Amino acid sequence: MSILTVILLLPLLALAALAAWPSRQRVMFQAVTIGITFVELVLASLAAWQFDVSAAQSFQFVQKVPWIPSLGISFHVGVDGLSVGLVWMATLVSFAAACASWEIRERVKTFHLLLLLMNAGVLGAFASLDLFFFYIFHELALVPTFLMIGIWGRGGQRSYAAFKITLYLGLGSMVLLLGLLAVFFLAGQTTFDMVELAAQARQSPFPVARQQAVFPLLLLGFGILASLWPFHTWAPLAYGAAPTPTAMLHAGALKKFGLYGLLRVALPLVPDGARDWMSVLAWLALGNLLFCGLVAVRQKELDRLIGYSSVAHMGFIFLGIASGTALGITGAAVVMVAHGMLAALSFGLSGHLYQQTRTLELDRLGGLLRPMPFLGTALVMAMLAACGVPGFGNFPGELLVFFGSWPPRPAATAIAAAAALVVGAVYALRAVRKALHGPLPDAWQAADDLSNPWRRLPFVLLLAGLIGLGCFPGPLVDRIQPAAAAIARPLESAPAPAALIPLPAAALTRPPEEASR
Amino acid sequence: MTPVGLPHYLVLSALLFSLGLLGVVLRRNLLIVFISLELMLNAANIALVASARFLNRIGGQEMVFVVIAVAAAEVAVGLALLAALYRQRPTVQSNDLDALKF
Amino acid sequence: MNAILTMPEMAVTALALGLLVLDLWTPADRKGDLGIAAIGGLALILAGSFLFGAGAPQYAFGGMYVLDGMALFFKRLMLGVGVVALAAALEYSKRFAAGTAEYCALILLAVSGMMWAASANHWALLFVSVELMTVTFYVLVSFERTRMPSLEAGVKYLILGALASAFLVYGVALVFGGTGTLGFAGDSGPGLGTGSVLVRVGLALVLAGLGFKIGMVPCQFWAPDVYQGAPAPTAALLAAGSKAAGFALLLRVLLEAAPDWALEMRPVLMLIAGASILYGNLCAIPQRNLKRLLGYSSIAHAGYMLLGIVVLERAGAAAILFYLAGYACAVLAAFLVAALAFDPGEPEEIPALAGLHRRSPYLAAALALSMISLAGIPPLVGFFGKFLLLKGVVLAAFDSRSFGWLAGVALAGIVTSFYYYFGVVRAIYWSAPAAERPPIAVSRVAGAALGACLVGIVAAGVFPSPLLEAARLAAGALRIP
Amino acid sequence: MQTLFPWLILLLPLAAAALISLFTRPHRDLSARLSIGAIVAGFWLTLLLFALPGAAAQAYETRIPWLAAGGLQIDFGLRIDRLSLLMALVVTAVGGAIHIYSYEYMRGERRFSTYFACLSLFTFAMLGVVFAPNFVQMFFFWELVGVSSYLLIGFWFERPAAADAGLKAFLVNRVGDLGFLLGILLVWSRLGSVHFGELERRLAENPAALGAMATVAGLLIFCGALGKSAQFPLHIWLPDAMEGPTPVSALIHAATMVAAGVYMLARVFFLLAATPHWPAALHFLEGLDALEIIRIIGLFTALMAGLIALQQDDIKRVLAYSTLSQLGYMVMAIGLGQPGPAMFHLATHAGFKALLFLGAGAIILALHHEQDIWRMGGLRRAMPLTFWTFLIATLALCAVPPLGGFYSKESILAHAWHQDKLVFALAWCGSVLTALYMFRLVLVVFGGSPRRPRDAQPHEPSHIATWPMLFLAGLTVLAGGADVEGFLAGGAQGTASLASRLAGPLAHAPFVMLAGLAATGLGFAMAWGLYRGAYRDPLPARWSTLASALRQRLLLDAWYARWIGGSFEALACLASGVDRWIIAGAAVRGVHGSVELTGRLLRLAQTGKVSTYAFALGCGVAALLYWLIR
Repeated sequence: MSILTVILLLPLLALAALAAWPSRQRVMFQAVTIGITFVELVLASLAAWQFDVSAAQSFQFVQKVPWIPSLGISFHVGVDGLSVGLVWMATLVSFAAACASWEIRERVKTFHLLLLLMNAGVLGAFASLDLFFFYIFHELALVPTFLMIGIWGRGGQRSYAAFKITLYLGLGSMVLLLGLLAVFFLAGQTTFDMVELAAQARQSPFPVARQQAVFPLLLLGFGILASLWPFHTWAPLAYGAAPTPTAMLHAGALKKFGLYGLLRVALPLVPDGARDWMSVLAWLALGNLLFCGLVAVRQKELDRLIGYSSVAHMGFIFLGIASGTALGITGAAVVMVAHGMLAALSFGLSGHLYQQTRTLELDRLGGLLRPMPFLGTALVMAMLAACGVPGFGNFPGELLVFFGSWPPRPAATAIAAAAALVVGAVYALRAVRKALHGPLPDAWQAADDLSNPWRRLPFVLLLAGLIGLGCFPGPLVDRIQPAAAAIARPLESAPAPAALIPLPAAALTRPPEEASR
Repeated sequence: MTPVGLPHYLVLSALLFSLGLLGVVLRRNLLIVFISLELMLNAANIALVASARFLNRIGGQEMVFVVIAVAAAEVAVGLALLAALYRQRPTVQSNDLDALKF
Repeated sequence: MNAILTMPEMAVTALALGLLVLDLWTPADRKGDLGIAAIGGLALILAGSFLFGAGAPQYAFGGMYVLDGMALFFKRLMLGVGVVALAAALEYSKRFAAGTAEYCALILLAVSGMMWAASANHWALLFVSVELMTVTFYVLVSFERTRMPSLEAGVKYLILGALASAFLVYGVALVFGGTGTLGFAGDSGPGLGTGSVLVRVGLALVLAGLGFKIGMVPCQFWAPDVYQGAPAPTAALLAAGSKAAGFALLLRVLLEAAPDWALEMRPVLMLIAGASILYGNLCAIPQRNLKRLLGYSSIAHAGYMLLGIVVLERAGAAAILFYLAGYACAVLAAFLVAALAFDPGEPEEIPALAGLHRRSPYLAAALALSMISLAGIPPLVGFFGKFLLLKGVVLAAFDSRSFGWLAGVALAGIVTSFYYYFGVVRAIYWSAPAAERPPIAVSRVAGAALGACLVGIVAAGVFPSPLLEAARLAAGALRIP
Repeated sequence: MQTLFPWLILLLPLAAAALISLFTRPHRDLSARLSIGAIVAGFWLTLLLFALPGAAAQAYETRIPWLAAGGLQIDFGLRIDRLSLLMALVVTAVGGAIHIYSYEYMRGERRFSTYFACLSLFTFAMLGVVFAPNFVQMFFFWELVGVSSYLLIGFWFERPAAADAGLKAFLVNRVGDLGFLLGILLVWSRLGSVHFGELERRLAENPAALGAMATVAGLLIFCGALGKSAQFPLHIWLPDAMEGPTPVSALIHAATMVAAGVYMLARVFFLLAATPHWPAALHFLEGLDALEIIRIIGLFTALMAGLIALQQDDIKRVLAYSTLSQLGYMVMAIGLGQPGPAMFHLATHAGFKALLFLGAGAIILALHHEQDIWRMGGLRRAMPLTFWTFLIATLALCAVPPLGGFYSKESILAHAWHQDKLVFALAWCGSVLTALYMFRLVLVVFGGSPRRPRDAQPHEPSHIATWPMLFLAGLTVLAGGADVEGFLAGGAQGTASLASRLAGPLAHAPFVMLAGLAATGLGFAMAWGLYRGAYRDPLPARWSTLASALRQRLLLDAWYARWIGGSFEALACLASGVDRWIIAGAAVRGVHGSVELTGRLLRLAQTGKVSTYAFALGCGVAALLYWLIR
């Protein structure tokens, strides 16, 4: 049995076992959830460690079980360089979210059942190599999200938020379903297996006209799921209203599904359809980066601000994807991993802050760095990471995105850089200024820091992940880069500038795609 | 004078059917509506019998018996239902029954 | 004579009659046992139905009656639906002054009508089986004689049902006039000659008559009113059984008997499908009554299933069969909860569900699961059904732009439906209850029936393969010329 | 050893920062010792590197792969050559002194350990900039320097002014960094590398490789220096940065970080000096080359800051504007095509400006955080050591021989004289201003009689703080003897005798030297006339318009806040309005609302009346029939 299957089965088995457990023993549920997610984290780290970098383009830890043979659907899991990082990130975020669930005090059992379900969905979406399961696993999280926001959410708008996210994501996934079905037909109705589909698309590309009809569906579907501008308004609203673990898991891991899907499904299978849309996507990415960045500047509540900032960050990933270069796509994948940890960290911290102050209105907060040194420092670091400061995981990713997308689109890249460097700094540091700096209002004199080391643990882990990735992006990039190059190859209509100029020998000795084939 | 053929019967049955339909749509008295429905069934019977006669197929006539039997059952149940309704609420106007709407 | 083939129907009918006879000797406080006996009997028949293999079609009564894979699939489905409906009836009939046995017997008769319909290969059998269902339903709908909504629903079902029957029978007469035969197959092999105007008009009237059963536009008006007014078990049977029977007949008529005509009518059928989806989903948005909401949603689901018909292929038929099974599980569960969660005489308002999760976590989870399955969210069975249906439409959309529009309408409808289905879930889980209400005790029979539905919802969603294979096998039996 | 030492120099401060913030935070002394130890060790190691035979002669690199993807290869490495060694020496020497000084200055601080962690982080980042062998690594540390500066300016985060100043500094720097990043991208896309050595080689092989974007690329990269070295128009953050603790101002905002821009320009000088060429869209600028623009900006900054410094009353702000002005000189030197004198001035300036700040810090501490010079006065007797060191530094700043500042500044002026007489004339005016505002400061602060409450008895800081001041004073005095230009030019050391070097300016450009001395003398005379024994500033009374303009920093800050800040806010407002009312409102809620409304209207068809239903059914069937037999 593949290690990935074990990772996927764990939460589901735990779910079944816990469902039968009497709901009075509250501590039990959190303990089991934390334990399960921790084991997942360990296993995923093991997988990431054992991952054979020299064959990063092919799928590893593969397991294939026929599921619906008549439709060519099988339970097929495996990771390549692109997804191994995402799976690891998802387990880390899940663990952190499980740790953060101590704030839930009512209906504990239901909450943890839903959390485990969501966790299984997130991991399954990244580990699946079958379109059908890929889709199903993502959808597993839809209902838990709705219920969690509705039952344990905060603020007067939680009901509206729960409905908005559910309907919006429902719309996105239905559009996506049509697109996936269309891909299934393009490939001759024989299989939903992504590996086979990709091989088929490589050997005999689908008719261009058909590709052009299908790609918009995929783009719209995945785009809505990943809060592509202008389909983003669900995200800040829902994350602001969601309980902390949900926001962490959803914003951190689940939202990457749409982007991962673009990379895993849309670009490799319908590259000719994609090429025409890349410039549109690049400008929409600017909608995320610049527009949502500017909106974030005007937010009056910390969680909304983080929500918009998280939407803005999606812009990097879209920009990287739209670049169509191996560099840009690698960068996009690195940002996905980094932003997963960052979003979980930011929402986790703001959630704890809310527990202490019962408000996240920036005008009412202030000076909280003094009573809450740990939380404050962590939040400062999160905000610095959000504005792309080196040393945090976002920096190498954003850098690669810029390097990748500059040659095909200098103008868009320049605007994106402006949005990232300046607008990003404005909203991130303004949040720090208003919430943590300045005089401390009397009301929060006694605000309680994260005094318990166990409660600090998830944040410490996330920060360590961010800093580790920021300082040593090499291992992740080495894993992603061959897969990214394979995705980019059919897309590159014009030769990259590096090809025009003799490269240093070091760069030439490792042609990524041929070597690993 | 042309001999009476199948089309004539069919037109007759269509007319009867339409009259029945009009009765169902336009009349408000539930009993009249019910009678109109019976009229429609009988229009079908005419068409069946005539077709059977002209096509020399016995099936149509068999079918008529079935229809008559079913109509009888329908009337039995229907009238009982109307009676039960009248016991609860002394009206036979169909438009009085509009508590379930929208 | 192959009358042995009709054993299941006969057995169900006999069970119904036996029940009525036994009722005469049963003391008032033991009436419940009769219901349990009926459930047991029906379950036995269901088990017995597996003795029949789905081999080549077998005919009885001179070809009037056919037993093929599809008929068998529908019969098993209807028997299953009957079992759950009986369980619901047993629970629900506690609020009747008298008549448990009659109610159960009528349900059994309706089930037998549906089973006959599944095997109909002749207009006469079609008509009789439809009428057996319809007339029984007149009584079943208005069974709560002292409750005005039940009576009103009964009268509406009576008038409109009779009207639809009139259309049906007149259509049959015209088809007979055009072809000279009452069998579905013409004289020369399968399929009717559909050249003459008489046949085409007649088939249109038949379509209207059957459309009433499935609740499609423009014959859909009765559904919300009747679902709302009828006793919950009746409504369950209407939604799960009567609709299935309607689709069984529709598949037979459109795909087996008159495929040319169906091809000609394809644009209209597409229009009807789209209109049903939109009508049902849009009107359901503002609903406050759970049963009425399910009535509207049943219109929408009829529209979804018509998507399987308009592609005019076996795959579409298989999708419908799968969908019907999944829909039956979900909607039966929903009506079971509706039968259990409300006090006698209380209108089934959705806001009154507030606090259900505390009164009975089991019922809450069941209703939520059924709503989510109806909404079509994975991994529940409702999703896989929609997946299959959409698969057909998307394939067709590659060749015809209008199917693209249809897919878009279906998509819009599905997303719209999230709104009201999740509204029910909200009411269950986090609306504030107006007053604290006592916990609900769920009897063992009802609990087991509900559990069976839930297992169906989840298992057929996660492991759709067996059911899908059965549906494909059944659809494979369709004799599409 | 040649590779180990630089790694140690770079990583020791990082290790100190990590250890402090993770483990030793509760132990104040230990934390401070770790931090101080790291930088002092770095200082000695740097000296050893100088002393190692051949270490300074030959440039070499050590690197490990950091990131490689799709034709982009970025290494993490160290480039050790004369330029980086000189800069590392400046950073560790001045930095070490200031670390030690901080131990005294910050003694009462609650977040003492955190302070030292930040300081070590800064040292690490700064050394990273110094040793960076490629653009990306430089950008990496460039940003990190900005972050540590942000953290240290806002160290007293509870004071709104300090928190705001940190924010402002970071943001303004970010604007410059944007240009820097775009410049890097542009250069990479044209030359296919980010490595300095590789770039230089490729540009030497094919001087036209940058094509039409040559000048633009140079100017974009200069933008980075514009921000970090606080040149006009991005200078506005530096005076506000004085809200930070005084040692921080000394280290970061006077000696090292602000000099990073100049260092970076010297490092990538080969790019700036590329053949001027403009893209077609900017054709009207043809003929103007990048260095010319850099020269103009440097000169303008030098003059403008000198003027503004005349009317500042806060002791640290005077010094801040003075820093701006001197940075302007350095940038101007780069613009004159002379990175050597620029680096020389950078080195000497680091020493004496840090010394000035430490002196100011001592005064501020002695006067219980009083920073207004008009409330000081007469400190010469109370704090003699501070006075003398301050005076030495002032003289060095005013280019009085034989102090270090004299040689570096004369060198710049001499080059200006040789290239462009107008530039020289204006730079000379700047020298006058320098002497004027510095002697104004000295006279007002140390001269006259005390103007403070009787009970306050200012006294010298303890030894821990005075030793660094004396060390820096010694450096200032001796710096003139160092042949920095010759060292950078790669000439063998010690070719010219010390004496000939000391007399160099007189020999090479006697007129410039004399003119420079005259400027200093003129400035001193004016200050003497105006401020000797003055109790308040006489200028506002005489030239009120000018004085008030200078006091309001030539209205630039207000103008920026109003127009740039205002238009940014307006843009953000517009975006959030569109987001709220059009996307989330009209579009999303509109769809939702219209669907719901349609549903509400549609269900009105369900009248509840049987006749309606029958009618609709009949109509439907009729329509069906019509379609069928039409």
